[in-house]
Amino acid sequence: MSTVTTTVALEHRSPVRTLGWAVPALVILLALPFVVDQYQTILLAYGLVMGIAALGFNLLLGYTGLLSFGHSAYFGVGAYTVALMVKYLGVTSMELFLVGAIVACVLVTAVFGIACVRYTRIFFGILTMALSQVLWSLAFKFFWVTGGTDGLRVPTPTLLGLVTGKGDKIAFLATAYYYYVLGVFVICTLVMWVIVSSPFGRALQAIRDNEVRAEFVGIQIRQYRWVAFLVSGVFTGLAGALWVPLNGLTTPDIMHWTFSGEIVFMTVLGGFRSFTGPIIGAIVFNYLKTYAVGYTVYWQLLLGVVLVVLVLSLPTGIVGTAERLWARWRAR
Amino acid sequence: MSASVPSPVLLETRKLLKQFGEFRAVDHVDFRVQEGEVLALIGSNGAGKTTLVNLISGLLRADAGQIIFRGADVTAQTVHQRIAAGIARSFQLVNLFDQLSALDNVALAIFSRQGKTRKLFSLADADRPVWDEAMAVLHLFRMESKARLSAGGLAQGERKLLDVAIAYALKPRLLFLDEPTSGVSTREKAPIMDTISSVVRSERISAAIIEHDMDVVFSYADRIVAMHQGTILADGTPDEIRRNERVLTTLIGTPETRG
Amino acid sequence: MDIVVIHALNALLYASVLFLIAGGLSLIYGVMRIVNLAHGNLYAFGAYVSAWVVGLLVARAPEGASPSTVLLLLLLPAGAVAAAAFGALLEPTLLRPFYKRAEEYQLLVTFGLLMIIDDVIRWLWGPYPLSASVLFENFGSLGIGDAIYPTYNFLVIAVGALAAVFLWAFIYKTRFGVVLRATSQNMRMSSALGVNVNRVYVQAFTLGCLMAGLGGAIIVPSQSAVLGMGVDALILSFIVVVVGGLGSLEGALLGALIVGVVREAGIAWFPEIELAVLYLIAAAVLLIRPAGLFGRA
Amino acid sequence: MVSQPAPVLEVEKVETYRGPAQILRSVSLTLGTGESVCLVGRNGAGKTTTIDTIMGLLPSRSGRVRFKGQDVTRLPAHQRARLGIGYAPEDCGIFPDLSVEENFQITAWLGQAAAVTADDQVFAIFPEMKTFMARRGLHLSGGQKKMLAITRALTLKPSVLLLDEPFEGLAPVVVTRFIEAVRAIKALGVSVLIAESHVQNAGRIADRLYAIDRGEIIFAGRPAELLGNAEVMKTLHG
Amino acid sequence: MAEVNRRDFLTGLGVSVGASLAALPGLPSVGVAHAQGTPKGNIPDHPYKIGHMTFFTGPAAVLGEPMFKGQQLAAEEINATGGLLGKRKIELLKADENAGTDANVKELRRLKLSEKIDFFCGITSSGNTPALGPVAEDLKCLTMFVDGCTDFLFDKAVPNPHYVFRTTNIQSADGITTALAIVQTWPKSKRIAHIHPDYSYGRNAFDHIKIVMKKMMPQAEVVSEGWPKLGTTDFSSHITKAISSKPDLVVSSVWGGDYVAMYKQALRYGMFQKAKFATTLALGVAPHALGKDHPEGVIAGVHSNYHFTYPGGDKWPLNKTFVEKYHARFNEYPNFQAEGAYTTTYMLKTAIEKANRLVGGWPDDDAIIAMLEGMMMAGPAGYVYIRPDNHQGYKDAMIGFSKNTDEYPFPILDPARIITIPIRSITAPPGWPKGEPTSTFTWIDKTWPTAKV
Repeated sequence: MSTVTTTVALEHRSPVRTLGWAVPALVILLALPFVVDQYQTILLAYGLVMGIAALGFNLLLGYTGLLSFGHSAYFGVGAYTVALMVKYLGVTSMELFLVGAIVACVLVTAVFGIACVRYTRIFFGILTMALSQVLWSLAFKFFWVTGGTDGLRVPTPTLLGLVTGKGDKIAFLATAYYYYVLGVFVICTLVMWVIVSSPFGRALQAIRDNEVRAEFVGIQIRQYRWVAFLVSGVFTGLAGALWVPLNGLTTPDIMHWTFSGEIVFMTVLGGFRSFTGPIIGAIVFNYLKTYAVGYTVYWQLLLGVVLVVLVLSLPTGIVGTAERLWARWRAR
Repeated sequence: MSASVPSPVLLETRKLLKQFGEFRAVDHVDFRVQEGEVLALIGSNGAGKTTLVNLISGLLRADAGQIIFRGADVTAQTVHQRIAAGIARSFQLVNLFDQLSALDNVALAIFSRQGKTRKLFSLADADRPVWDEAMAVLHLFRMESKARLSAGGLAQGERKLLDVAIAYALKPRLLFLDEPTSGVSTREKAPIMDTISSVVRSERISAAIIEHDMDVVFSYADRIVAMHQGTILADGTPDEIRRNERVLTTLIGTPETRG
Repeated sequence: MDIVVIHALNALLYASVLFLIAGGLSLIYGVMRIVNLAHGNLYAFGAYVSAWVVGLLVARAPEGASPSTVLLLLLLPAGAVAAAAFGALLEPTLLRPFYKRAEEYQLLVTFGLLMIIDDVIRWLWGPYPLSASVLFENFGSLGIGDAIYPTYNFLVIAVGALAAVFLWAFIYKTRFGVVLRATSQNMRMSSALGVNVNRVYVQAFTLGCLMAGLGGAIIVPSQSAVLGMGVDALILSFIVVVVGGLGSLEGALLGALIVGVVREAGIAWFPEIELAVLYLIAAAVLLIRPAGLFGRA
Repeated sequence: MVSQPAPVLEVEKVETYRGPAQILRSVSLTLGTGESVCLVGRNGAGKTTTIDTIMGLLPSRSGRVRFKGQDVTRLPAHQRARLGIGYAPEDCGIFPDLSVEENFQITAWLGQAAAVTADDQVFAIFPEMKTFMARRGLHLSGGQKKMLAITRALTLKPSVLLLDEPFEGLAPVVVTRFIEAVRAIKALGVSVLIAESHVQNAGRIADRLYAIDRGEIIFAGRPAELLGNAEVMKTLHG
Repeated sequence: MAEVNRRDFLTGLGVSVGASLAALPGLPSVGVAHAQGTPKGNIPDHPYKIGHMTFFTGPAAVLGEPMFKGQQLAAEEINATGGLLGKRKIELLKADENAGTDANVKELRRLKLSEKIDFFCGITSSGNTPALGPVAEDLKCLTMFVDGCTDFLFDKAVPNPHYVFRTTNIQSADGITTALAIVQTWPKSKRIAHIHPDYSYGRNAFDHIKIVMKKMMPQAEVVSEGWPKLGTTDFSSHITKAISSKPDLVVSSVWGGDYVAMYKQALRYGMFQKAKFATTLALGVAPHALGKDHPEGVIAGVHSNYHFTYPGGDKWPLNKTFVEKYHARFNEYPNFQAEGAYTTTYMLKTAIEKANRLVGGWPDDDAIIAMLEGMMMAGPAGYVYIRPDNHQGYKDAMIGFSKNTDEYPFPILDPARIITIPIRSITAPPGWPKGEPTSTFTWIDKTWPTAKV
């Protein structure tokens, strides 16, 4: 007798059911600044920003099956675009920042993408890493443009041409900017959800599962990978642009490959086999790292142990594990 | 039988050549498929059957010769273009999207056929006609009960059928099936072939089946092409092939050796 | 002219150490197809252990007297041995469960290891740099024309060259080398011929770590062991193996020489883009020959 | 049934999967001491999977494999090799960067066999091998690879030799040469299990035959019996 | 610009060799010996929380650890007498600066908003103060940076500080002091090779050395530049490059573990035989880290701030007792960071006491800030003055020459040849317009005369 386990594919969820958890989640996110203190709100804003980055990253890892070890580059391109727009153009409008970051990321990812999508697996990872290190070293060395290791400062931007952060910056970050980030986050999540749920998204998953077969249902693999690379980079770049005002400045640290490692870390922490995994992972990782740094000088050790234990025992990440437990609980 | 009335030629190869080093896997082969026929490609291991299909479907590039499909030279075309022209195939070792559901596997082919996989901003799930069609395809292949299961978890026979269903969903004019029953148990063999055969015949799709199993070959094919060492050894109806001495000696074994 | 010689020697010095690190990385990849992101930290570990052992001996020495150079030299490889032992412990416990899993998990687990080892080193030896400079000092300098050059650096270059020769002989001329190459070329067939693949993996990994540790041990007298040296070394050895070809020892040697020369030239003549040039070389090689100059795709 | 010598290898109701797909369905077979047995079947029937399962390269989900009475079902491949199961795969498994000599010596250097010398009896099987000892595995022709694979497996001094498609891709004249070689190996006292897709070839060398199709053994008996069995022959068609 | 005689100009600046401090009467000074009167009003007794962020890990921990220890020593002393205003014990919260600038920003926010610290202190990297200064202002967090001395902080990042102060000398003073010492010692040098770490500190030192050279040694030219990355331990290439340019003088601002590796390699490459050598920070970081093989007689900078042997104990007891206490507590000699953090803590204490005397009760931050602005205080290193306009601490810059003595197992500054420069002579005065790369740079460029060759 066949002992093959038949598993139900998890890809289809009716929009209604998705809304079933998305709406309460959004309500909580909207209400939170009224409940928790400013610091927690700002921290959550960081988490949401990284959520966007991880969401973009996961379009490649989770949906296209490409492990990039160079996404710090696109995060950095977004962040530095904003900083350079401030430095050279005197722009303060957040919307212009976002547009600028998107344009810059499209240009960079389009070029990098042409090179990278020719490869898969480890070579893809190394190539993305090498290219990101090129950008890192430029940011590091061309200090008269980029400020070198000091980085570039970015003042509080003007949101929607209305709200400025003059005066109490903390209050600005914890309210107006938080909601702005939340707004962009919701839009990004929706857009990404549409993309992965689109026929294009399905095509990416097909490429991930079986490159040859995908070609034989008429999908031009490299072109699709390139588009995915572009979208992925732009999302991460957008996150970089949102992150700069929150942080106040950008330094080459965010271009370094170890930051790419953190993006991979958070995505796997949440679970790269599900749509929400990277978001959850980014938020949790943000808390994890912040509190680890705050409470012990051995924060790297702590994070490393978490990562190794995670990969050893919970390869499906937080969301995957939760889903499994939930399914088991329901089955009883 | 359709053999009496010559149908128009759908696909033709002219002096098609593929070499691997010194070895000529396909050696100047002239091969034809006519509209609406079900054809079987037979031959021993290494005879060049799969290589021929790989050349026509675009997985491999020909070293010389031409491939003419519906009057157009497709020799230099990409896989994508050939599929658009109407050439589809399945694989001997099943090739599925294991993490997607059976329904998704088929729907993907439909989306691709309709050019919708280029759309980033539309919900695949909301496209009812595609899902209805995908369900209909699964129904044709008697797999609608498996629609929601992930392809990776299906039984071997079901995977074989799904592989063909994906190719079928591309609405090809010409369908290559590379050993559709290999790897499945004897019991499942006939139902699978019945299903496939009824689908292609009812849709009047030309099909070329690579097959080892003589039962399958003789009961389902209109015409049989036998290959040997990269060339075509014989071409004819099942009855002709059954009586062909060369085929018998090289492929099935002569009465002498049986003794 | 003398200066050109010195520059060339500097490039060789750098290449020697890089070859030791990258050669180990490449060897490990070649045999078990794992890219070990923690490899640089094993180099750092070797450096720390050697510096620590030398430091202990110097501290124990009677007032005013310095322990003999020979004794110190004999102790120096302690770092290599320690790194090898560490590797022998790591492979079966943490890496073996991942051979059959997707590459992303392998990379992540070694990335986690990278973070862990970094902090373990700090926990063991504190934040201050550790030095074994007494050896470097004892060797003095040699005159080359008008210039002088640290004698100890010749030793480093010699060790690098010897390691290359030894490794070549080991891989191509010994029984174990044949078994190792066989396993890396066809793991299944090797096991069907009686090769205990698990054991070969431990041995290869240990050897790779030994090389990294030796790199650290040999360099620590002339430089010092500092926190963060592992990550820097890793990224440079990445460039080396990418240029030379992942999994190829000849490639690691050539790659190390290229990186050594380019870095030296970069510092001397185009300091602005010295770093970027190295990464650009790696990216360019990947674009033209994804498997590297010596690699097989 | 024919009388059989004492079995050196017994495969009992083995079920093996590759990924999610079941390949072997309750396969049982035996190999007697000094016997040559062929496993015939077409491509994808399960021959290679059977050989791999016996060698320990693929785990079976159920059933057992016994070698000289010892249950080896859970032993890893290298231990089975050391116990005396030799193996030459279909693709020959030649180490491309190793010289022919090194390809040989690997077993000796693992301490399972004495170093192979030129006058060793394993060379008597394919004396022509001496002419290309220094060549790298990469540069061998198909036939040379086959010779090397078989001779290399013999350096283990195995009691059982597993040959997967040893005649594949060989010219008919060479096939005859190889069939003689297998007879010579048998004469050394080695039991041989051969996976073969051509019934004619199998008939020329097998003491007994198993026919496999779709992962099931559909026939067991003498070559003559198989050739007379139209039903099975039709399934095998070659 | 008018040409002047080099020697006259140096004298005019107040550059002096071997001078020592004299105590000014009536100024507050560090140490518990200066007992305050009974505090006025009601003083709460919950701890006063100080967040101390510095490098506990990474190569810069050689600077960071002593900084924390300096504050720890002061806090222990103050707590032993009951705490601030006799009531509030100081509680120190450690934070690692090495987590990266971005994590530091987050951490400062956490400390203030979540841990509710009263006071933020520390910071070593000049890359971090411009990042954290504005954040501290945003958070309305009373902050005294010990180091992170970049001019950029108060030139640009926080041009109008309210909550943020800094106590050790401004970065430009480092390069200028070293350059003036060179002018004083080797005025005829022509070919100058530079080796600086590739980040803002190194570039700042390079800029200011160059501008002083341009004015005082116009014959000098830069013949080689080396920019090793921070954390580099292999200087072979940079040393070779410097030597190959055949310099009279090599100038470097490489520091810490990097410097130890560099000088040891430079010894073996014979760099010190071929050229004179001047550094900005050689003896400042960890005095005990250098060996007696360190060349003698080179210009050895101490970040223009402090070396534990100066001012000498016979002339300046404050330093003597500080060094003794520090050594007794930590079994090492203090560096300028330790002294800086120690003095900073006492400045805070003094400001709190003065504010208490004025307003009674526990003073709010604004009252403390008012007391800090313009404060002049005697510390182990001499007098420190907080300029009210830019909240920057100023003390007379110092530098010297390395010398081996029998007293210590490592080189110290030659006590007979300490060079001191009044700080007001080498910084842009209040009201000087902000300039590029620093205000002091443009001030020198525009106002200093050029020396006659």
